[in-house]
Amino acid sequence: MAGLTIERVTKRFGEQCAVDALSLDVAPGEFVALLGPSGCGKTTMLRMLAGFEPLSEGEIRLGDRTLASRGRHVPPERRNMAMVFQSYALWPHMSVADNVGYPLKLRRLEGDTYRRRVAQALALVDLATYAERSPQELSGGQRQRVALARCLATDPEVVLLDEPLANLDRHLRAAMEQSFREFHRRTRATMIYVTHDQSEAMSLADRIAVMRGGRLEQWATPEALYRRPRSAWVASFIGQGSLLEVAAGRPGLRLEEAALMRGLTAIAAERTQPVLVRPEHVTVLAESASQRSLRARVESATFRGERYELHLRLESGETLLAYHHSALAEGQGVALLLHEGWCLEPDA
Amino acid sequence: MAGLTIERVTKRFGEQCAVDALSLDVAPGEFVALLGPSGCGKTTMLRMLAGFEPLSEGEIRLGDRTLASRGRHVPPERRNMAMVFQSYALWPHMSVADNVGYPLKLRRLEGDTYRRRVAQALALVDLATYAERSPQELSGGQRQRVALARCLATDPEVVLLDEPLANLDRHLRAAMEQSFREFHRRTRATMIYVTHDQSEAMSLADRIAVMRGGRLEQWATPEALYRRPRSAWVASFIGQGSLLEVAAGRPGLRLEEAALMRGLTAIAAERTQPVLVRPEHVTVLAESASQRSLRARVESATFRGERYELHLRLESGETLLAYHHSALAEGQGVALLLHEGWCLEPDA
Amino acid sequence: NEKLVLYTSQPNSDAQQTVDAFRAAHPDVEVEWVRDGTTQLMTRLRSELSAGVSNPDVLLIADSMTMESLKREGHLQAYLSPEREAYAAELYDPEGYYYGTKLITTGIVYNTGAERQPHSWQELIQPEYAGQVTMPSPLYSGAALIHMAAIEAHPGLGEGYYEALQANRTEAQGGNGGVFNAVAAGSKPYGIVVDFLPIREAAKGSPVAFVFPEEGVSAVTEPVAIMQGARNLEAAQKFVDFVLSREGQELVSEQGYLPAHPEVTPPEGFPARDEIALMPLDTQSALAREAELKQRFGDLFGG
Amino acid sequence: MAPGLTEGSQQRWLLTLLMVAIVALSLVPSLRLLFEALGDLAQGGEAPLWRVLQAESTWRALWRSLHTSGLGMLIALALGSLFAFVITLTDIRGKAWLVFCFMLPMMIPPQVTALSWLQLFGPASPLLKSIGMAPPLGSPQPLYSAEGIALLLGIQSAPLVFLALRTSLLSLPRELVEAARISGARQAQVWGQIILPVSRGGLIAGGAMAFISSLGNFGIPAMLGIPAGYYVLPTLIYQRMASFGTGVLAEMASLSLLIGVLALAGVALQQAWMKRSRFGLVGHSGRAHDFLLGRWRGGVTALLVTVLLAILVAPLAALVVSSLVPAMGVPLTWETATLNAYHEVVGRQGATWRAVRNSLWLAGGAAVVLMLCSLPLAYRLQRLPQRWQSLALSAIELPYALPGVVLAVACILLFVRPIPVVNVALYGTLGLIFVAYLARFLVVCLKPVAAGLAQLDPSLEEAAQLAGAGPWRRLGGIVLPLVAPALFAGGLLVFLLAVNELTVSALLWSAGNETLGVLIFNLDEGGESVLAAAVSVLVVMMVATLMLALSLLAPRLPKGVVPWQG
Ligand SMILES: Nc1ncnc2c1ncn2[C@@H]1O[C@H](COP(=O)(O)OP(=O)(O)OP(=O)(O)O)[C@@H](O)[C@H]1O
Ligand SMILES: Nc1ncnc2c1ncn2[C@@H]1O[C@H](COP(=O)(O)OP(=O)(O)OP(=O)(O)O)[C@@H](O)[C@H]1O
Ligand SMILES: [Mg+2]
Ligand SMILES: [Mg+2]
Repeated sequence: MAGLTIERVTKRFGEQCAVDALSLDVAPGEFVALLGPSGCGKTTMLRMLAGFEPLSEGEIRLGDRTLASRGRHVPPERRNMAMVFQSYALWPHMSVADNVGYPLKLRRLEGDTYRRRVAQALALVDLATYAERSPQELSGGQRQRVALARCLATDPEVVLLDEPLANLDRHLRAAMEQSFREFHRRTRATMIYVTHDQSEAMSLADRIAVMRGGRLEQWATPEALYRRPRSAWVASFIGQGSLLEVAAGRPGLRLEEAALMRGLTAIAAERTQPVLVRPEHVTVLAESASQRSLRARVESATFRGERYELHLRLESGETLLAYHHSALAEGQGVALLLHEGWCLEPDA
Repeated sequence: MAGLTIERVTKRFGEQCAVDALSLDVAPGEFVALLGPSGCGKTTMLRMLAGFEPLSEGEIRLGDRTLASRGRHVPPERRNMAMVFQSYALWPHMSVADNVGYPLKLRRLEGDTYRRRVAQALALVDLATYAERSPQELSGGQRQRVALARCLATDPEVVLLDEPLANLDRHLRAAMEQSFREFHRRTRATMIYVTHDQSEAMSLADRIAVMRGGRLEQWATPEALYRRPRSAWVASFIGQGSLLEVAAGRPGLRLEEAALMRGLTAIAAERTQPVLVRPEHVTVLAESASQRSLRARVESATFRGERYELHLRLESGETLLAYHHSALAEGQGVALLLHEGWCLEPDA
Repeated sequence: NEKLVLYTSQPNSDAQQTVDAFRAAHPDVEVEWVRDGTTQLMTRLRSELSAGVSNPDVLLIADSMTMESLKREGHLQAYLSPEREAYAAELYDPEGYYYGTKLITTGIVYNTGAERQPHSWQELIQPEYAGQVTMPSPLYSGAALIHMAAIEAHPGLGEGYYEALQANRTEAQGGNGGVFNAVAAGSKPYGIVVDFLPIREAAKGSPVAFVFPEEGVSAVTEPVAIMQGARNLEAAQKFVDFVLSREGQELVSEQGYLPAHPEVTPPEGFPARDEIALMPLDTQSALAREAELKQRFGDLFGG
Repeated sequence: MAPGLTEGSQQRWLLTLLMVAIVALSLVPSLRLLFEALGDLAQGGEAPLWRVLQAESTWRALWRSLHTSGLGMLIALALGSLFAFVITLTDIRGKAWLVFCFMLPMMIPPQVTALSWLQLFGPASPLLKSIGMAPPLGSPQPLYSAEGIALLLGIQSAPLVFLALRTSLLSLPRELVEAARISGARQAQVWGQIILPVSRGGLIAGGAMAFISSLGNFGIPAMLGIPAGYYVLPTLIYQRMASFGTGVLAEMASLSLLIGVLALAGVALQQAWMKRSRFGLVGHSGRAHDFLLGRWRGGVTALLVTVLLAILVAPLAALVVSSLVPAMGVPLTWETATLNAYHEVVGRQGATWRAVRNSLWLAGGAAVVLMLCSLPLAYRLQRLPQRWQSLALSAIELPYALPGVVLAVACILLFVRPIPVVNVALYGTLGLIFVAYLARFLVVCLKPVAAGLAQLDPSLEEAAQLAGAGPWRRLGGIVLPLVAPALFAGGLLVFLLAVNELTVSALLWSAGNETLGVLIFNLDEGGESVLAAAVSVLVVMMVATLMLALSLLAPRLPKGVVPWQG
């Protein structure tokens, strides 16, 4: 397997810059997630990797083979990649089985091997009984699974996945995630995975590239991203959390409970360092708690199954997100304990 | 506003029964979510409500107006509904603004009011600057938002939403959820919301219909569904959780910590009552914990951002899901405390 | 090898009969023939000539005006056929470039259901015939052009005749076939048309009758001629002799045309040869006036 | 390195091949004419081109050509889209038969249609006579007018619109319609505001073909225009042909240049329109219809049947009647009815059967060959830069726009000598007609395919590409099945147009190589209209049989390929 090198790749549509001087170095066999808000250029990047869009600038290399650059463009069919399209792109004139088997046929697989591989791939996505249907007779999620099966049936060097699980329920997603992991373990293919679901990205990817408006914001392991986001924007994009201003620490520093609580109670003028506080690091206490605690008022409480999400407003006017096991009334006063916080670069 | 009555509605495609004798009574202005695994018939149900598919059997009424029954079929354009399609269904020959404005034009809105409403709807989905684009020049998430804006621009009696947020990142989702709430508050329209995302369903819906293979599994408020699922299948579908067998309680009963822990340590033959234990009700302790605790071994730990998800195996061989703030090594032994459990009907 | 290439505008079956009869007389000559409407055939010939190829050996087509113009351009070669002695001098070119083979006259046809039975050209411009007459256009049909030239040259009808036709709302069709169809189908009761169509069809039962008007008829002669570059000159001359021979002329009569040979009996439905008055026509001057005639017609009837 | 290069050269090879094909087929005849038209320019003010350009009649004819073709196109659009919409998108009954009957009028020679209408509404009309409404003998005939010409041109080219539009509608994702309906759009609004604009590609393609084919049509304006003194460019050209002078060819060529320019303007306009309607449609509807006609069904059916009565049954009946009488003008009664004409044409020197065989070979061969090259050509064209694409499309459009005779002249000029290098003599063989047909009808086959391709969701092909399918593989495995309805529609149109073709073969045939069109025309011209009618009836019957036989193949062909199969 060879690594992917993306070097200052830029893609312009008219005057709009969909991808802007993006550089990434993906190790061979690495599982990479592209994460970012809607319209930030994830699909465009994927399409350039696949070879469907010419680059405006920059270079893409697979190992030491240049796939695309100013003067060169290896056509998609010679890149040995596989892709799941955001719109599925199932062939309406073929049955489900034929859709899945087409890439195998192209690799000259026939007879029993062919049938076995198709059956395996369909079983993987739990659609074995739908083999003879036509794609028009499937539900949205079933179509997406066919697209997945088609992608996973072969042994490509690079697998590109564009929101492959967006239309699946959580259980199926979990099962599919598992399939991805197994597929990855088996083939050691380099995987580039576009998703808007952070928890998916976190649990699958070796490294995550966070994009914003066509640019790379941060390129790090999931844990680093969660625990040590570079900027306020990344912090607010990844995971839940609140940004507060404290009078302590400096960018890239972790604040422990004591320092944090102290820094928060300082006067407004001194509180200039943005700090990220994750809701799981907030304990909501009864109003009459110890002196050291912060006071806040409940703005709203949203039921999230296992727990309630509380939107709190501090006395300083800042908002804070916290979890609680039971619903609290709107307007109720609470006391808080903040266990830790992460100091950020001020947002550009 | 009028309520929707769905009475023993059945839809067959060939020999397959996509929706099977489904009955629901939706109160006027209620916000209902349809939840269920991929291919369970949610989209089909929605399409029947909209009038795109004739029913095989049963009846649909809006207030006391029969929309569809054996002899009757009110065409979609006379149902005063709005819908977001799973495949967006944007009109490729119209600009984004025209797509959003089309339903308004049909309602004879013109001039300033028209422009204002379109601008509002686009601002709502954060696409104001994209008004003049054509849908082909949008990213997947942007298309979905246009579809949303189109749906929310008018004042329909019933709004049908088919996975309207599937392709959006979490922040946008949260913002959109908020828009839905506001829209709902403003118009008091009856909303039917198909989603595979439980937390979305939970936080938005007044009541949730859980479907499985075309049938209604449970029809209850989010909290009831989470806390008091009817069957093992619903329990496992909604939220995270593990099914254990205990020697205590009976279906529909909540077991407190003491009873639960006692029931779990009984001999295998006596443990016949299935009980649901949510991961948030499991505390993972150091191995050397008190006598009363259960022992287990870590099978895997998955990073989920704020915390780790632990898959544990009990000594009885059963598996249990739990959360923990830090990673534990595979194979490590732990002690557990289970705070509560919910007794289920045995699965059919 | 004895292969003769013939371009002819005779109808299919007539052409076949002519070729068959010729082959019966000269079994050693192979004939390859192309049949088409005069206009098409001439266009084809022009294209071939323009590309520098002269395909046919013999032409059996159209009218003397066409032949005259081909002769002037040097595409024909002279041959003094021994058979010419029997023919009237105005029917062939004195230098032997082309010979008329039959007389296709233009007269009046009427639907037998019509109110009147016209007998003269003059009648057609009377008010009773307003909007009732149809005719072929000289812009399309050679016979119609010659007819126009002949009428214009006729002292009794003269230059004003076509203006009068126009004033009488006479309609122009593309060709003679169209005129005949219109009259036979009854959409126009009267028409100006070549003789053989109505005579032959009337015999089959078509409700039409043909009249040789008092002032006389115009005629085209379907001349035969040998091309300048003919590859098979000997056979070509044999062919010319054959169509001019008595045997050849009998065949013309059998096919339902007025033979050019004065001694061959005309076919049934035709009056005796000497009862038909021909309006005289000077090919040379007609050719000179061609453009002017067409222009006049075009101005009068559109185009 | 190597793979990239191979890929490039393969594509280039494809491109070159196709370009050669286009040039050879389309451009060369047109260029040869241009050469002819400009050849005599040295004569200065007397050069044919100047003469033609200065003549008032030229400009009048040009305007009238535009007028009748434009109007004819509108009528074709109205008729063709009526049928396409109703049959493709609603639950009307008897679709198969409606489509079948709608395709057949293309098979009736336009002259015959014109004549039968003239008879039907003329003084001798058996129909009007029997109800006592027949106009008096010699009363003016309304069909002898620009509108009359346009009407028949429209009827003649309506199937072109129908087929082009139908393929476009077949790929209309149903969600687009549903989204409009749930928004509250009434059926009429859905048609006008969603379906029509989205299927604009097919509509424009069909309209363009209707326009171009009307522009080059000779039979109808000759039949209806000349009596009214109404000349269009093709009739003007024919009139020039009837002159004898040396400049004839140059004048014809000059006039054809004008038609060429008109056609090119049409192409440019069409491209400008198409540019805004080029969107891949995501999703592929496998569904037959979306609209329930409900209580309108009876009315709509009646409307369609009435149209069919006018455009098919009336002329066909007239044709049958005129083939059963002993001579033109004899009223058909039990006593007069006779099958003599059929005996005659069937027994006649084998000419009829020879013509049938020739025409079937020519039409079938042209249809197959054009179908084979249309797909790669359209595919390649779509990927060409816009400017080149327009040029290539224009080149292809020309031979169809030129009047048949003019194209034939160009072919004679080109092929009367053996083709240089290969030393093959095409002149005087069926091969020449075949080549001329290929040039002429390429656009008919290409247009629907190009429209279908433009509508295709590009990701479908991209998915195959990434799976490792090379260009040819994708073309065969993915693109072909998806545009198969368009491709077959094109092939069918070529067949229907070619089997009766007259104006091209009229100049190019030779003994033994006659075509059906020529046979019928010659019979007609020789005054044997009855025989001509009999042959026409036989041809219609034969083609109808062939079309029905195609239905038997339908189950083995991709869905939607045989238009009259649901
Ligand atoms: N046109 C059709 N013909 C045959 N079967 C169909 C058709 N449409 C849907 N089905 C089947 O009906 C079942 C229900 O489909 P539906 O689209 O309602 O599922 P869904 O609940 O919306 O699933 P998803 O979450 O995957 O979108 C599926 O098993 C599907 O395969
Ligand atoms: N063909 C195009 N023409 C013009 N702009 C385009 C085109 N395709 C994409 N864009 C724009 O480029 C930007 C990036 O699009 P892209 O599809 O890569 O986003 P994305 O990250 O995949 O978003 P999503 O999560 O919503 O799918 C968007 O703002 C989009 O509007
Ligand atoms: Mg995307
Ligand atoms: Mg669905």
